[in-house]
Amino acid sequence: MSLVFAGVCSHAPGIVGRKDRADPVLRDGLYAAFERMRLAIEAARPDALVVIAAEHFANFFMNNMPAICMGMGEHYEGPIEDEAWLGIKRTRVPGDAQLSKALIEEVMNDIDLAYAQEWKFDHGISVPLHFLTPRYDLPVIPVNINCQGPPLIPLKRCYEFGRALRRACAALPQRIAVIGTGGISHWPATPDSGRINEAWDRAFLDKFIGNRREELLAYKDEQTWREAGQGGFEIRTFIAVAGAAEGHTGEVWFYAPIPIFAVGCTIAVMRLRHEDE
Amino acid sequence: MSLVFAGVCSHAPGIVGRKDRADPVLRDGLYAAFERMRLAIEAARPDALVVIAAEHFANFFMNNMPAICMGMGEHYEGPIEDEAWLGIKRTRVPGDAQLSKALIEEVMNDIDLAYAQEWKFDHGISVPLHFLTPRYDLPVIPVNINCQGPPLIPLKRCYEFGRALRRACAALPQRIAVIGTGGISHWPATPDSGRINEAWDRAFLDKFIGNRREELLAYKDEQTWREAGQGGFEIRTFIAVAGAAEGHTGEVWFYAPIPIFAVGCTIAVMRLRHEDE
Amino acid sequence: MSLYAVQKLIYQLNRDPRVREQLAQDFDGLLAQYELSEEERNAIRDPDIGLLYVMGVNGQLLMHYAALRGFGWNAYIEAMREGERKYGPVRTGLYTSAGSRS
Amino acid sequence: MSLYAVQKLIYQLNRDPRVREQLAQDFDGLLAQYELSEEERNAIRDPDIGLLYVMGVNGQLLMHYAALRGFGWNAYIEAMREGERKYGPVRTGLYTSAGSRS
Ligand SMILES: [Fe+3]
Ligand SMILES: [Fe+3]
Repeated sequence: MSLVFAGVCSHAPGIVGRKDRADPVLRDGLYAAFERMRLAIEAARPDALVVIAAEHFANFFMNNMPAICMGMGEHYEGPIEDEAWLGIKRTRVPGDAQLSKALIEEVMNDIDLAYAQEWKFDHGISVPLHFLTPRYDLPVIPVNINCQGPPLIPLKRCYEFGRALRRACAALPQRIAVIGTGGISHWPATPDSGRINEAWDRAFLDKFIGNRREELLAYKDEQTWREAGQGGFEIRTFIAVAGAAEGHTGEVWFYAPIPIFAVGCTIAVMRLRHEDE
Repeated sequence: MSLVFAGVCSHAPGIVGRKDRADPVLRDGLYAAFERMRLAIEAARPDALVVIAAEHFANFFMNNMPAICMGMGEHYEGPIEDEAWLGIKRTRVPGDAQLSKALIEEVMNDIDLAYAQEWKFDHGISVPLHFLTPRYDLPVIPVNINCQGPPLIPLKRCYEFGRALRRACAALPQRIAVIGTGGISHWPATPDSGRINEAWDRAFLDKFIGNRREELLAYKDEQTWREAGQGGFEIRTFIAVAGAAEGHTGEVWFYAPIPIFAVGCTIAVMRLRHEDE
Repeated sequence: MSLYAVQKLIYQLNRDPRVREQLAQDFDGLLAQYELSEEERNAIRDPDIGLLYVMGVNGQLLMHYAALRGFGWNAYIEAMREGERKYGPVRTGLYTSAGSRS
Repeated sequence: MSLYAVQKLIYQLNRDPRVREQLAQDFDGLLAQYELSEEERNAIRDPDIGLLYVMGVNGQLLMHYAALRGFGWNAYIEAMREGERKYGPVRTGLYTSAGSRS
């Protein structure tokens, strides 16, 4: 198996951009968890990092909205946001076009991917990379799951995408790390911005680290919208990671609602190397 | 079953644009077959016509290349080509956004569709419509299968798309007609433009009208490229129609190589209403 | 009816400097390129951020347009609240389902 | 290496009148916006349709660029043949597999 790491993390722009306005104890706890994740990825010695994110109209619009798109560029740019506002400098991030192509060809046996030979990262990818590959020295392969413009891909297909990605990794010689970024409950860019449903988040995370497929796929968008906001649609990225880590469980390394970051900040990692089910 | 018609036809720009330069006997035979198809569609009383085409960089490029995309517009425009060159006047074509949305939501249970709320038709759609809905009074729902920029979707997924489309039609009250447009063997826009492999075409059409799934899915792009040109990749649209008509066979209403049209001109229709297998 | 066109214009303003330039130099000419109703055209021109929100414009698009037109974060949030008071609940798009507010 | 950039520029020229205008008014400025090698830049500027074909530019893109630069259909076909004679077989893209010609 050449999938060597699987985890999830938050990507809210406030995490870096508004870091001085957060409770320092919570913030430092989150940052420490990001650092622990960085070291865990490093220890897994990946050749590339697949980032399954949910972007916010950076590259994709309803004139051609892919359910799932994978990057096939030699390099990428980001973040698109104002550098001072996001707290992250714009940079070029290395890709691996050959590896992307090999992954896309494998995954296409089961999942009808769009592909993109260029890609501008927004905070959905740039915030995680800021913590996890701060020197931008690990090739990144971006993936987007449409969580913004309905019709949205059903959750079961997100899980299937994860499984297909795992099979593709197994078929290739490279060592590949994957992270999902997004959610969990939040109401970004709406009058309810800052609201967080901690109970909902903890219940979801419990199902996620237990990798309880049926329970994960039982969520319905209508209910998610009511209880977890439209930002809750981003659970699709977590569910894809659960699919990639099928048969494995994980643990939550950090969870805390941080209102100024407008999301329940999350770091969770699947234990891939120890068959524990 | 609310899929009420399934057929395939050629879409080469020369069919209208260079009509005066073709052998009149062959041309008139082709035109008569298009007219027969138009009447057959009309007799099926569809509420909408789904056109599964393979476009040529009109809307989609490798910056976001969907494997399969379905239109969700209230209307569309086309053709994008020079009106005099193509022999077709630019016009607005009615869509049905609500029906599109319903189809997309159903199909997404199995196929990871991109969707597009606007779409400019090129000859891949405009040439068939010129013959089949000449008054542009039937709502059209365009579908594109990427046959231009590898990695291309595997043939088996095209067949699965057709099956999913059929299931979606069955789940909806509307009566829906579907046509695939493209190929078969041809070498458009290359030094071999005008070449046609009639034996290859006839063998393929035999498998198509027999709806012999295994034989259809056994084609390999590498071999197709050698024997049928890169234009042969457009068999994906025919295979999707075969999937939509699974369990049914059909007949070829017209086939003739017409070199000035640069393709083996084809009209073939599946017999949906008579279970014949 | 033409929420798509409203969002497309805002998306392009967010992503394409050439379209932003056109807004600065020939706003009416820019608006004329999109199939907009009178109400939509006015809401974009004013701008009436609250009305755009009620029309169903996705916040991930709208917040950038609000910033472009000089709305700070708090003013943006307040404009959406004001929009709901003035025009009623969101009409279509992602935010139409009934939801309780904290 | 940057076939993608070559094709992107040609795609945009085919589809976007504003990019065509820039070609007419400031060709070098337009070329500078794309990550092109010297060979690619020259092939586009000349234009060397045969070399663009050998580089792997998809014919569904290239034929429109050839027309834009004044090549009639026969001249376009002949330019591709001449390109193969001068530069050898197509290097990458859709047309690289060995195939017999009629
Ligand atoms: Fe997000
Ligand atoms: Fe074609």
